[in-house]
Amino acid sequence: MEYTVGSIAPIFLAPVLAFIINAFFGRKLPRQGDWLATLSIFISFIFSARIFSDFVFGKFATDFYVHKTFTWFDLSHASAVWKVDMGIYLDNMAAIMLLMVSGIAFLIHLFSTWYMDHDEKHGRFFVFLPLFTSAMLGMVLSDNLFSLFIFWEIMGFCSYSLIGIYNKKEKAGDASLKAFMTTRVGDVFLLLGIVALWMVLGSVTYVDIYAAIAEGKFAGQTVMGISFATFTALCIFLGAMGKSAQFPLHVWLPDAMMGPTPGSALIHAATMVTAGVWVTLRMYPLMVLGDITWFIAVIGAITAFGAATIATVQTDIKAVLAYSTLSQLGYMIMGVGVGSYNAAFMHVITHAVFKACLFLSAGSIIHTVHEQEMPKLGGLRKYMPYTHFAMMACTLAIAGIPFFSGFVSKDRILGDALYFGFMAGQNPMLAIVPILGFAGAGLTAFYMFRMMFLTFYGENRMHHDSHGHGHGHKDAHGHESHGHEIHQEHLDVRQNVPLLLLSIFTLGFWFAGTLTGQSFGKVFGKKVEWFKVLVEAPRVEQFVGHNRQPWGSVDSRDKTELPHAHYHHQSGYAGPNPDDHKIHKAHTIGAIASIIIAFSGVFLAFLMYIQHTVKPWADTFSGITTTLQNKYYFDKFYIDVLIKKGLLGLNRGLAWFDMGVYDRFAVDGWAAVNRVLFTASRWFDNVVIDAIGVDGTGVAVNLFNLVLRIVQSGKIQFYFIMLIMVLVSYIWTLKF
Amino acid sequence: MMGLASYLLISLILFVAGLVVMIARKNIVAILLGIELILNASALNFVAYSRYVTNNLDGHIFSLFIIVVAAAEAAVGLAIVIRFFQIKETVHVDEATQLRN
Amino acid sequence: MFAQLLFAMSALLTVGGAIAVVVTKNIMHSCIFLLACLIGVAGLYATLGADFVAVTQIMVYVGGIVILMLFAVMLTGGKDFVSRAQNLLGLAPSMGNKWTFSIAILVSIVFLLTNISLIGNIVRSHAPKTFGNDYPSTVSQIGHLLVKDHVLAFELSSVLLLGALVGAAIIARPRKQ
Amino acid sequence: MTPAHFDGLMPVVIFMALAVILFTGGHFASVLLAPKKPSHGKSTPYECGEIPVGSAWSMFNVRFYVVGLIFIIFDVESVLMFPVASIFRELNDMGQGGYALIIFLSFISVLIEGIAYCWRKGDLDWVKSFQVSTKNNKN
Amino acid sequence: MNQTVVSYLSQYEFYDIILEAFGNNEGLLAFVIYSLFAVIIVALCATIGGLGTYAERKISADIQQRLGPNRVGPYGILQFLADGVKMMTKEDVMPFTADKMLFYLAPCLALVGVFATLAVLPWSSGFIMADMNVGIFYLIAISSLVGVSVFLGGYASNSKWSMLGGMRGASQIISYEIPVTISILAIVLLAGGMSFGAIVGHQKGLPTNWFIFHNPFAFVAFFVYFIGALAETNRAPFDLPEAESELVSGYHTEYTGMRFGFFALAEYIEVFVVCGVAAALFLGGSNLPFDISFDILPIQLVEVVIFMTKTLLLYYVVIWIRWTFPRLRVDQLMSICWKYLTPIAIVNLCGCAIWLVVFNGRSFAQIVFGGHH
Repeated sequence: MEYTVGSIAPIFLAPVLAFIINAFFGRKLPRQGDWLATLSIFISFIFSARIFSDFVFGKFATDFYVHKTFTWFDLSHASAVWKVDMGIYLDNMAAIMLLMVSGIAFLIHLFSTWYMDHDEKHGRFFVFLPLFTSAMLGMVLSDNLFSLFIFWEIMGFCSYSLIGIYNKKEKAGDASLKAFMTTRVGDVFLLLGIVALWMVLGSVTYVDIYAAIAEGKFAGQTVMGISFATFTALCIFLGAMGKSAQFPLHVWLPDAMMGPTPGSALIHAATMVTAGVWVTLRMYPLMVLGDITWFIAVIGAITAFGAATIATVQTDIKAVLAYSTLSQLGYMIMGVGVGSYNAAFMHVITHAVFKACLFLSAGSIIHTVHEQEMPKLGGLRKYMPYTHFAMMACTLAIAGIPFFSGFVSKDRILGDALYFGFMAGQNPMLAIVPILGFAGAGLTAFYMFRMMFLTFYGENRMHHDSHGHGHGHKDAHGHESHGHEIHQEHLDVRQNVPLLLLSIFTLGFWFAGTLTGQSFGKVFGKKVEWFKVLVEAPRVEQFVGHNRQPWGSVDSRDKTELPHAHYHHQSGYAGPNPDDHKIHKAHTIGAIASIIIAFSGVFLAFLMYIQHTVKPWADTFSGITTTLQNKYYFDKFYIDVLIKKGLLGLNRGLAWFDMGVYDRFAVDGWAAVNRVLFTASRWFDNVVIDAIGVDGTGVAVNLFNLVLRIVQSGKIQFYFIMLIMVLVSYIWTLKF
Repeated sequence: MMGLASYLLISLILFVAGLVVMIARKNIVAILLGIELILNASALNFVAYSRYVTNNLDGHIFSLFIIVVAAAEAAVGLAIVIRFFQIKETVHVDEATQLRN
Repeated sequence: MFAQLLFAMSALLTVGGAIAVVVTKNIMHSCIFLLACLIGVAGLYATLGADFVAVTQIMVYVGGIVILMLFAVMLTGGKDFVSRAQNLLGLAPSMGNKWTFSIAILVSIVFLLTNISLIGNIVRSHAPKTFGNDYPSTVSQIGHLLVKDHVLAFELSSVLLLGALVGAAIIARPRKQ
Repeated sequence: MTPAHFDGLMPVVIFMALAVILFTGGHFASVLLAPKKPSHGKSTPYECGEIPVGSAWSMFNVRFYVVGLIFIIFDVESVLMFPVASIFRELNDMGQGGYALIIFLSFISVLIEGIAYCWRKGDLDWVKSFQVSTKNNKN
Repeated sequence: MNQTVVSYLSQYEFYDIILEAFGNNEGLLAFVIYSLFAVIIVALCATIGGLGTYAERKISADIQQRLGPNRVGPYGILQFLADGVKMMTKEDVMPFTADKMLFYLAPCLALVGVFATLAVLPWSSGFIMADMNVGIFYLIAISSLVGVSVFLGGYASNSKWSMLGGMRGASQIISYEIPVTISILAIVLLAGGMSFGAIVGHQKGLPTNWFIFHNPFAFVAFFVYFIGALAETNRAPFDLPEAESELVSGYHTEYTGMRFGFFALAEYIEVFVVCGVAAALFLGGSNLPFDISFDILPIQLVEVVIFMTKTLLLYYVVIWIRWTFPRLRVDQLMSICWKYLTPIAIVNLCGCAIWLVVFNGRSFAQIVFGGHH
């Protein structure tokens, strides 16, 4: 393996080049330069494939890595070292990730050239798409948290632009703003964590952090009373939560489908949302050291289950997929939390494949029939056989049906979760993690098949609808009922080939080497679980006293030459005190349970939406349904309560008070809060309002207002005074 | 009389004068005057350190670029003030509340 | 002797100008005092041996910024001359009142005390070195620095100025009524 | 012998002082010699015999500002060009003429861009806004 | 700081003798010498300024086939003295609406700005008050005080004519500063220094060594400079700020007596200074038009005469132009500056830089006749 920068950098630079050319000259190019973007991603893919083959088809070694650095700037003066290195860090995980990102991005680009054809935003779309991909590739390549953060923010900006690409639509604008602002909350914490690490370690390079963990540099350091490792791990995980749309910060992701569907596919599948999981995986030793893995697991489990419940009542096909993304991200995060490092990363990859395929299929449907409300679809199987095939394969995968990739990865996570929750001797409260996980798995199977059945099976409800209300003007044109006739789908290279290619890789065989991923069903006689072998949590001791390879040098180390190179196999579980026997037991139980649960979910969906023998639960439990349709009122809570009533209200609070609108504030504001509490929990309503409500809360909020109103005065001179005061206090802290 | 301390003191006085102008005045043009004073204070510091501490000309370069930036800042700032006046018919800084809510 | 005299005059002009800027009520006079102050700073640069920076100070500030500010005052001050008949001091209320001034003075006293102690520290810790009494020409050295070490900043500053020009021209351009 | 550095600045100060002295002296002389018979009419601003209406400190055309703006940008650019220009010959003699030329011309090219932009956008046309009004008046 | 008049004189023996007399106090002696020369120069310039008014009237009379002033003294040559006395004894009127402080300050500022430029004017290779490293740059910078003073003069009067004149004047002065500065940059480029000593020293020898003949670009740059300088000093045909047929008298409408006199004096001296700068930058300055290898005191006087001759010839041209060309409109003024002079000046600058690199610093004449390098 002879690596120079020249063999790695094009992965990142080719899309950037395409971005620059498209940004400035895109309008002048034929087809507005979409072929250029696609070509650039293909170049990335070729280079990634080369790296992948080097890493994977070389000898199995888990701890081989390529790390090239150059000095970005050096402000060292005498004894004070102030130097920032940038570089490339490549290991097995990065190699797999690169191949996944570039491959899926290439297929999405290819699909987009069909999907965005004759769209008014065609050119602009192909400006941001390669930049987005390049940022993700750069993030995967980067060797430190600092450059990771830079690419992270570029991705944030690109997602903002892609979601709001139809900037004439107000909803799209709102959604993009929401995505941007919500992820910003997490990013602040991420930056805080990075700065904290920098302050203590003087470096944010992964290998330095690993080495510091191994050398025990974190021991005894505290920040604000809590241990430093916990603090930084928590900050970084909060950043990951924003990007990966975990439970309290998840609200942006469902709205992110406002953009074109291929853009959603890229955001949801291959790039942006996996960034959070990626940083959590990279910083896994820190998470373990900071002892927040249980927190990660709980957050993941809550997200996995909560999003799955919401997905069961959504009617928009893209919304179902969006919530399923949320749910699957929850599984990934849960997997990291329960110590299933390998399986969590595997789920990133498998999920990327089938979710990309699902979104592209949805795009294919939407583009063909111009309808995305599932109750208005149905019976599309006859018209769109290829799409149906691809989507069915992916649905089987995501539902966790054996022989498909989703089963392999999710089953391992659930098995580890089972161990984590019941057998590892942890806090019994943590049993909620596997319970929520399994419940979510069942729901996943249910809602995915609900979507399939509503969309592709049954009778075509589109014509009925148009017959119903379009009767008047239909006569003039006869057959043109709704302005658009469903055409029989033909095999189109750009439309169907990406779908079919992706659907091939939904088979679990590609990832596990066996049919099911479990030991029963060996195909080649011996287990070739390359994935399990290659990816494992970084062993921090390896990085003590590591030496860096200078930028531009040829790295001709062979894996066999490495002192650490050995066939290393360990269980998926990397948490504390693994007990192999118990783990094995947990996995067996988990596999059986998840198969049963998945099939029962599918069967339920079949009964409800094909046979119609069971009344859909949506009608039975209307109270819960309302709650679910309103997504647990999170959006309402954030926008109405936190932002409108809270943030803006705080500004004007005292003015209201003065003008005697105290009553109005209390009644209206509290009513808004009420509506949330009311519907979320009906039995709760008559008890609290009069007692605590009007007076107590109002006064408390107003007191808080008083502070915030002063701070948020909007007067520049006041801000300037604050600036000077901060400067003065900074000087004092410097002095003493 | 001529030493590092006296230059630092003069630049401090300049800075404080700019500070007072910036905080006390409500006329946006006057606030820009204050900014110029503050920029000059910092530039003076750079040159003084360059003469008395480092003995190279990097401080000169720095203050040169401070002057350049000050010019650009004044040009854009005053353009904004003029436009603001055309819209609001005042240059009172507290009237600039369009973006407040 | 002359050096001391020059320094004293410049310092006087600087400090006096700065204080006058603070206490003047008339914005036009403030601008003129600022001019005096800036010329004083140029004199201080000259006493520090920074001849090029000194002249640049005069060139940019006196020839450019102050005139631009005078223009801006004229473009914003004289409107509505019926109600503010004969008196640009109609602007006087917006030049601050006792409240803003007392806040400002409070803040500046805090800042002043902090910084005086800081300057004390600096002077104590960095015993100022004097590097001989020769004042070589700075122009060619600055030129070499601009072309060699700081060439990127040099080129980028032109881009910055272009940006400022375009931006300010767009903002200030007369609109079609 | 070489003079001390500040002696070179002495003439500047002396000339400035001379200007002030001359001004004060001339003023003083005129105070001594000139008659003083103030009257309201005399100290009214001259407007060709009309009684002035309103203050002269009124709003001006914003074009004055735009001109000032273009000026200050070019002024600052020329300031930055001075030291480079003054070592240009030296660099050329050192054999770095090509490098210096590239640096210098790329700097100037941005300057040219600025003037081209202003030209294109009509900021250099003084009477653009007037032409419309005069046309309207005639019709 | 390359050279001053003191350092020039100090190479002669009599300097040491005088130094003895001053008790070896170099600073004091320098002060005395500088003051002496400064007073001489100011007196000279004031006389030239005064004579300028006389010359202007006489030349205009010549051009218009009139007699001009001929009563006071022989050929009316003492007319300027009479004018001076008249100004001094005029009543000092100030509009009651005026801004008093600025009304006093404006002419003073003009005077300071113009006088300060005299400090670097190269009268001869030795008699140069202060040959700063940043000489020509300093001259451009400090003369921008005049622009401020014009604006303030117009503003402080609070008269509509004055205000209009002041605004126009200020914007005209700053506008034309750009082509002037860029033309000067071309010369700085060719001379490889900003001090007048270096610039003038570069043009030693035959007139073919003058910078105006150095290359075609420099030749054009001279005219750009000269036109720009005319406009910067508010001379006809660029005298819009004081266009008597439109603005009565422009920014000094309300000024009477001595203060008006100072404005006028500053203006005339400034014309002299820009002519001197043109002579020094483009026309060889105080160099004798042939090579001379020895340096004695009388040579300096000859050099002063040469410099004055060149300057006064240019001064004559200025007056000649005034009585030949009609006045421009404001829009023509601006378009000449921004659409003609500035682009031409930039092209000249680029051309000079390229010439310098391509022909390795040799002038046109050296290329054609094969001179030494």
